[in-house]
Amino acid sequence: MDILILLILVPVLTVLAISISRTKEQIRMSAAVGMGIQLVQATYLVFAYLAERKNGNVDDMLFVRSWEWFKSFNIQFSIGVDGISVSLIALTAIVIFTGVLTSWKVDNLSKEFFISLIVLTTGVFGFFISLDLFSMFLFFELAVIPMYLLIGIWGSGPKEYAAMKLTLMLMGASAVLLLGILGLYVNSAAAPGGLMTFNIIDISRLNIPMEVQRIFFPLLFVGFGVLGALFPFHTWSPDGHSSAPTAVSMLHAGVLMKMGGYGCLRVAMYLMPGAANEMGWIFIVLTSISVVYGAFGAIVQKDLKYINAYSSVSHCGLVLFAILMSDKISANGAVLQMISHGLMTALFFALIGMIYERTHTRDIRFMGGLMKVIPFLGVAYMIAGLASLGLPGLSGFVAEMNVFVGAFQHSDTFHRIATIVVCSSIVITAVYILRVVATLLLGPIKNNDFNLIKDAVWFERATVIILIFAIAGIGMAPLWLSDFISRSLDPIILKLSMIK
Amino acid sequence: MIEGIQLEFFLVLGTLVFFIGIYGFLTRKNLITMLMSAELILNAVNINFVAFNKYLYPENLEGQFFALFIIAIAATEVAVAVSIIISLYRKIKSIDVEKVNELKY
Amino acid sequence: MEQIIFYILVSGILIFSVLTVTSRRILRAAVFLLFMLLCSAGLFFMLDFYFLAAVQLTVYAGGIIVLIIFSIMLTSQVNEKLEAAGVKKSSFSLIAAAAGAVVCIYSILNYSFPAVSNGETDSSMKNIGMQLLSYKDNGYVLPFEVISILLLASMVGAIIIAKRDSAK
Amino acid sequence: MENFGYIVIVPFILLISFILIGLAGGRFKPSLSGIAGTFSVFVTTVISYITAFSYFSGAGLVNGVYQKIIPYNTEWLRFTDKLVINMGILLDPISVMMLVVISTVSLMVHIYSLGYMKGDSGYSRYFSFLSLFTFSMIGLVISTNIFETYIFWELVGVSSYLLIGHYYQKPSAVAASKKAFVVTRFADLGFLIGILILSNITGTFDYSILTDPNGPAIAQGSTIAFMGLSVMTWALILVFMGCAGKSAMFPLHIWLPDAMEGPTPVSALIHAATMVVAGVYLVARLFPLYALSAPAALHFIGYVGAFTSLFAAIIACTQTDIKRVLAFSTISQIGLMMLALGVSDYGGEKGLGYMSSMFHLFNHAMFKALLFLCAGSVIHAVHSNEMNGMGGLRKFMPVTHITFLVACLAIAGIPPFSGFFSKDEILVAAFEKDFVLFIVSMIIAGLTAFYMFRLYFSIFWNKNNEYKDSPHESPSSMAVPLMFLAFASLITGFIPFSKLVTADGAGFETHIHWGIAVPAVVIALAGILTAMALYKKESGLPQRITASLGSLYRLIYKKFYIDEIYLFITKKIIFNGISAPVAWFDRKVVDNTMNGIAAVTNFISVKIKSFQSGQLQQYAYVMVSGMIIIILFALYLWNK
Amino acid sequence: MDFGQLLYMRHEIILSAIALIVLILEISISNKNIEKIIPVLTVLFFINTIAGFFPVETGSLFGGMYKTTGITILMKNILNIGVLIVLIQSAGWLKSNFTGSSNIGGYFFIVISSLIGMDFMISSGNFLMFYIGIELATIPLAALVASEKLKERSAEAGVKLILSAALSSGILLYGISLLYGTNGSLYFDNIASSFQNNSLQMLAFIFIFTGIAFKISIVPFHLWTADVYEGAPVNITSFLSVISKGSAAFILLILLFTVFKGIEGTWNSVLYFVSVLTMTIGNLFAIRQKNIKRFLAFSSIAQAGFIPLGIIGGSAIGFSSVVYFLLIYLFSNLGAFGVVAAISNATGRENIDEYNGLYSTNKGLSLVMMLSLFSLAGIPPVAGFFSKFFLFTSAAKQGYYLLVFIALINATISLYYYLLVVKAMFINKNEMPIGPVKNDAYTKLGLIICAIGIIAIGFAGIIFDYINSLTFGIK
Repeated sequence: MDILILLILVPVLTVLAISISRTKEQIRMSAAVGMGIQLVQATYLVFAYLAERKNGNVDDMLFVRSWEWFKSFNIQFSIGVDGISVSLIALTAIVIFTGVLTSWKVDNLSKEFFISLIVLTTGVFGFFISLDLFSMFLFFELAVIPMYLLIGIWGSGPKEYAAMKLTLMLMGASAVLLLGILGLYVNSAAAPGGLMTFNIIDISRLNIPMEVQRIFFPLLFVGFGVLGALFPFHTWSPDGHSSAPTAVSMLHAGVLMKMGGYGCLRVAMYLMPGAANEMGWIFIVLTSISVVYGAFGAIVQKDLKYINAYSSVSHCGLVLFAILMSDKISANGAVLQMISHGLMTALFFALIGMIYERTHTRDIRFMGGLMKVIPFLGVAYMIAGLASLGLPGLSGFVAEMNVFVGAFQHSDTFHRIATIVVCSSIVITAVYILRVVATLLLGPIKNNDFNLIKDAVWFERATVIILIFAIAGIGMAPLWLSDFISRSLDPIILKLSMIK
Repeated sequence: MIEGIQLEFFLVLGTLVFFIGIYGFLTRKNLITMLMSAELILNAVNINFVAFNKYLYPENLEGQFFALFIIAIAATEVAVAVSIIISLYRKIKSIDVEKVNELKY
Repeated sequence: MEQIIFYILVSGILIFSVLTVTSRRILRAAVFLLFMLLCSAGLFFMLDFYFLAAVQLTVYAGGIIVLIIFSIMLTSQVNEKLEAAGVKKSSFSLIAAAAGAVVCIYSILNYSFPAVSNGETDSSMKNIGMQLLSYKDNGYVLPFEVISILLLASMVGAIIIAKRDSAK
Repeated sequence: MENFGYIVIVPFILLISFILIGLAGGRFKPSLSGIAGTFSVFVTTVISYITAFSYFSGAGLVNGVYQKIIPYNTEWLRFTDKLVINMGILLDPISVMMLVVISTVSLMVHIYSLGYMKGDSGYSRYFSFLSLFTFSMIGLVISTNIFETYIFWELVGVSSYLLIGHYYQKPSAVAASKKAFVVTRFADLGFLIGILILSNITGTFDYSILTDPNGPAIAQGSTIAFMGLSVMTWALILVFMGCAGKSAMFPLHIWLPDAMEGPTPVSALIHAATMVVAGVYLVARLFPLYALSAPAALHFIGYVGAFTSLFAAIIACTQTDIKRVLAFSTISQIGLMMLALGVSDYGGEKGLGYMSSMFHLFNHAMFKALLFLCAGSVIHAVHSNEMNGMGGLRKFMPVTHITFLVACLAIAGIPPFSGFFSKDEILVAAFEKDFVLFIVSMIIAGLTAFYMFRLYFSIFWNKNNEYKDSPHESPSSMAVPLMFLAFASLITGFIPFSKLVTADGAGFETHIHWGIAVPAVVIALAGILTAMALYKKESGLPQRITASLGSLYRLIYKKFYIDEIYLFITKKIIFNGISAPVAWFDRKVVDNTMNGIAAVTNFISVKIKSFQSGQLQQYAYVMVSGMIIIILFALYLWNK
Repeated sequence: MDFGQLLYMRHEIILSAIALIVLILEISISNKNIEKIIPVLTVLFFINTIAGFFPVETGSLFGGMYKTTGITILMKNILNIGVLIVLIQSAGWLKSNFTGSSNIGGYFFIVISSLIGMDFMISSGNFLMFYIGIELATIPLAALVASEKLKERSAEAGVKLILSAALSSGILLYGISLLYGTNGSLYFDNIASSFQNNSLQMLAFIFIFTGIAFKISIVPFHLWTADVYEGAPVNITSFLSVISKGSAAFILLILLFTVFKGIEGTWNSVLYFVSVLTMTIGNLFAIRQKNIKRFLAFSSIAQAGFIPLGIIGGSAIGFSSVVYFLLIYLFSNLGAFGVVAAISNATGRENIDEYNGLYSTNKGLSLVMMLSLFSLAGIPPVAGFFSKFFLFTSAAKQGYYLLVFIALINATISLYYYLLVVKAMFINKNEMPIGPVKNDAYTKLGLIICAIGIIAIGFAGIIFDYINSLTFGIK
């Protein structure tokens, strides 16, 4: 059976398995096994992809399959992957697997929790393998909506407000997005009166008229951009992340926000290169603001999750920024940043969740000196922080450098200034990361109750180790991943550069 | 056909009666008088149908038949409406339309 | 002569219509409605639609008005004076109705109807009967049948509502 | 030419040592970690010495010019075909020299730490981070391209951060580590942008292309201009910004004094001998580029160095914390090295400044490490950093006393100690190039001698303090490194540096310029004598002098309030001026806009509820008038 | 006349037969045993539903008074399915709570005859048939609406329905009379061929449109909806909201695409106008509803606002999209009303607040409710997503991007209030949640059918393609 289909099928089967499970143990195990299989599959996919490339397959997309779905609208269910999607699929598999591990102790309605979580994942996997805008959009929304329940039921703090806000903003974005997709569809007939199509590959062969692009490019970019926390549509992120349960924050910041970046690259930029070149500057300004603004916003936050949420705004802003540079190096950097940020932020949220379970607060003002009592988590938090501020040897550095070097390939003043502004975020990032690390982990222990807390248990350790392993792996030997991705960027960059 | 009377005359008559009926429907405070206004409206339509039939399309009797069926249906409508109004009256002891406002907003 | 009768009927229709919707005494309103229906029946007579006029007299005047008067008897005192509608309500309604009438009449008068046909109308009872039971073009057997279902269903409906009280 | 491939062992053994100690550290006996770390550095040292010996003894020499040898180079990350980050090893005179410096000092510090850190709860962690630092520092100096340098530059920064924050439960240590990291990070931003510009105009990261005097990079350099200076100049100034951060040049020096919160051996290793000279090293590494295509930048460096040096020397005279005195002394000496680079030219004898800078770097590493280790020894003994709490220690700690004196003499430039030789070359170079800088360096020489001996006399002479538990000499594991380094300070001056380490690789002859050396020594002696007069015996004189200086003294003592200015910028401007408003703006404006949309919808929803009044006639009215409106609307459209 | 041709109208004939059987059973069975007719009639109706799907030729009868095409048969089948579900869902209510068990037969008779009216309406070839059909579909229903025992709200709802309906049918008739005057015939075919572009015909169209829009509850003709829905018994409400509305939408489609094709420009702009109004007003009112039935009423108004998206521009694929939308709307809304009915009939609670914590006691009901609401909101993977998507696509294909955008905004707003109900059921805590509701087999069956429909119809691309094959050439 087709590997890509299995990627969707396995989560669905997992959901079924969970729904017929009776005990908590069975539920957890089904989820873990299902997502474990998913991880294995993702790994297999990476190697299958490499093998296929090695055999000299130079198609843009591999493992392409297509089924007739709604013939009247010429909608097919088309799937296929390239280096970008494969790497993001691998990321998703890692994050969801660790997410399930982190959720080991979810007791309240655990069946529903895992079902929602895995439905969400199905959406993400489906999104990344879709080659058809219709199914892509379907999976996009499928990934967003379980979030409502996940935050609303299992969240903390003002969870209902946050859940509603997040859902509405993202669904509002998807409304804008849908309009963009429809605009593409309507203008996708190869010849006047010909069949319209949702197929990305088919559309990419066309030259959509500029006046059409001018209308729909911003729609598509904003539509996806909201999920990528584009300023000023990012406010769902702090509230949503801070209220969400751990695994959901991990998935959401780790994977869902990447869908925004992926969509911007694969749909907005790829299919509408003309407008991307012409109107890119608006979004470059916005994303530059995102990057710096998010970082500044993070400095004064007091809640660990808020800090991380703002940090995500900043980092995901960098992804969009890099994509807008329409340069191969920075696009490569964008994808690397997606993966890097995905892993890192998943690690962050996992750790925050674990710390929260122990201290019952996320307010850094009440914490301090935790390194002494929970050295494992402390060190892991520090590593995550260092990855976040772009320490060489960890994944963040590789991504950021690609972005900066790529962005600097533009020799005009506007791009340069934007790049320098964005670069400056590395300092601000250092400030807030060190601030958190210092207040949270270092210094004297502020609360005597903290002396009693215990360090990580096995599933927590497993989560942390898997993620750190991935982060360090990418950071130490980035070349293979970078090569893995960069070949797939060629068609996109080619299309963008032809316009210039 | 009546000598010297033009079609438009009938139509204006029909329209006037129609809107008088509507005016009544909008202003009468009693449910039954509202129903009577509705009958006015139907009758206005009948006048229209008959006039058209007679003046323009006398070959067929479409207008006349339509009017016939309208009368029949008006009867059923009144029957059902009256029964409902009476049952309402038994509950709230009033048929003032302004008091029929339990359901709102 | 015809014209004079016609004008009398027309003014009867209009006057009684207005009285129907303005009379403060509900029973009088019903009677005015009856007169209005009679006038329009007269109109139908003048246009040679005898059958229709007859039906108008029997069903409307005979059936519906009686029904209405009964229900009036059941629900209110005969001498009870109705409250007049509020000024605001009636003036707004008047504006709406007048605006509608103006628009419609304007459109009607601006429309050039096809030349008046001199074809003969065969509105004899026989013809009406034939058409009512015909299933060909301009045959009305199907509506005739369907309306029977409607009558039946309305009856059942009315019974359901009425029956409830007996169940109580 | 010899194949130096075996050097690959060096970074690997250090990295492995870091990871092993780091992961397994908690599980074994702490001393095992120390021994493992020391062993790996010992291996490093041995290999470094072998390398240095074989390199300078001819393996690196072709036609009288020391070559750049790249024994190992592998692709790590590829941007484009040309812009590639390689991980590799570059051997040339300065990197080999640095190998020796780093491994020597590191080994000494390791040995010293075995004793100094005994009983510390973070013993393994400490050695693990030391390995990490040594790994990064060695990686930094043997980088083959500027991006590799940048990578290790960051790693060095982070290991410094970790080590400064070793006593992480002490808030001041945490704050100091944070400060060090952020300040250098800020400087690195300049470095990074510099790299970006540099790579953009030259199309490469590779040192062998960048610094090839006849290569394309230098030729292209000065073509495009921006705000009066060539882009290359801007790029190099930005790169220097990074150097200034690491090497604590004014105004980015503020982190270094605070960094003394770390364990003293760490200060010796990182904040005296190795990391802080990375800036000097990087300028030297890019020297052909500076000298040939952006002399303006080089000038700038010279003046920054001179100013910093003077500035720090003045402050050093007033500080009372012995480690802070040493820290400012370090800043001052590094400024001197920068000055030397700034007055240098490329090629042959004109490269005297370059050579003297490297020479001084080398010597300074030895005697400054020695000073710090001695200070550590003293602090170990009296459990205080404050000068006031010391005095008369010469009787209790003879070894420390003697070695400290050697180091002081070396730094003061008294022959035949090593400092004399390198400082003399610097003065000569400055004299030949720029008289102002020469005068400044003379003043610095005097001040240096003064504050060092102020320190010396305050610690070992002066009053005889009553100590609670009488101070005693440090254990041998601490004493041995002191003696070794003292020995080094004695002899390294005689190394014929001009033959070995020069800007273009070709050696030249130098000899002592007595015309400059004599006045310099006299000035130094004057400084020493002043210090002796003031501080040898306990007297009220220093207080009286400081009192008479009044606010000027306070100004200097408070380090010219630079810290306060920074604090103002960070606390008031960044935190309260930018971040807090941003956070406020985000919550109140952006977020409320989004919430406002929802609120408006709700508001309308409440407002229009009266439409659904429950009144049947109103419904009918809406229906009829709605219909009429639609009719009018359609008529309007139809008429159009 | 070939009596074989009567098969064209097999839907109506079978239904009439069933209606007759109802009457006979009603008379012949004693009051005690009257409940037993429920399964019999349900099975009969099920057979009718199946029979509707057998392919039979299409054509016209009675001199054009009656005509069927593939698409009208499909519409009738859709209505059949809907009524079948309504009947199944109402079984429990009939047994327990109706105006006395003796009215079970009356209930069946009225529902079925109302359906007959709709079928005739959809199949009409003449405005007379259309008018009779629409009245047959409305008047008896008013009686059912008013039939709730001891509830004055029920009678009030009945009064509001019948009087508004009287007004609207008056308006409709006036329009028909004008159309007769200007086009000289009442047969659809003749009218369609004799359109000129003049204001009186346009006027006639708007009058007729008003009459139909009233039934679909399009703003500004919607105000009766909420009151009637709230006041009526739940099962009748679901019939009104789905079957009545659906049938009216079907006939609107047919009229616009056949009779009024000649004045497409006019109805495009009118539809644009009312579509925006309907979606927006419906949503704004729905946001702050407390009663679940009233809430669903406004939601169904907002849903009706989406219908014009497919009609506008007059494309065949838009036609298919509307039919598809209504099919899915049928399942979704019946699912939602089914749950409301189950709870209301068992506990009498109808406030959204009282649904707090429902999931903790009634998992199945909450899940079906959630599915239905998500389907109404257009959330994948349930069917509502597909139908909305296709409506939007059809409108976008005609170039109505702004309309699509407004519709999308409204869809987002609608998501908000649907989520409020989901929130009540799943998230809100409640000390005293509605206790576990014991559902009989009928209710369960009804809900399961809806759930399956909601989940499956969307993915089955073949259904849409089938509809589209029927509408092919409608333009």
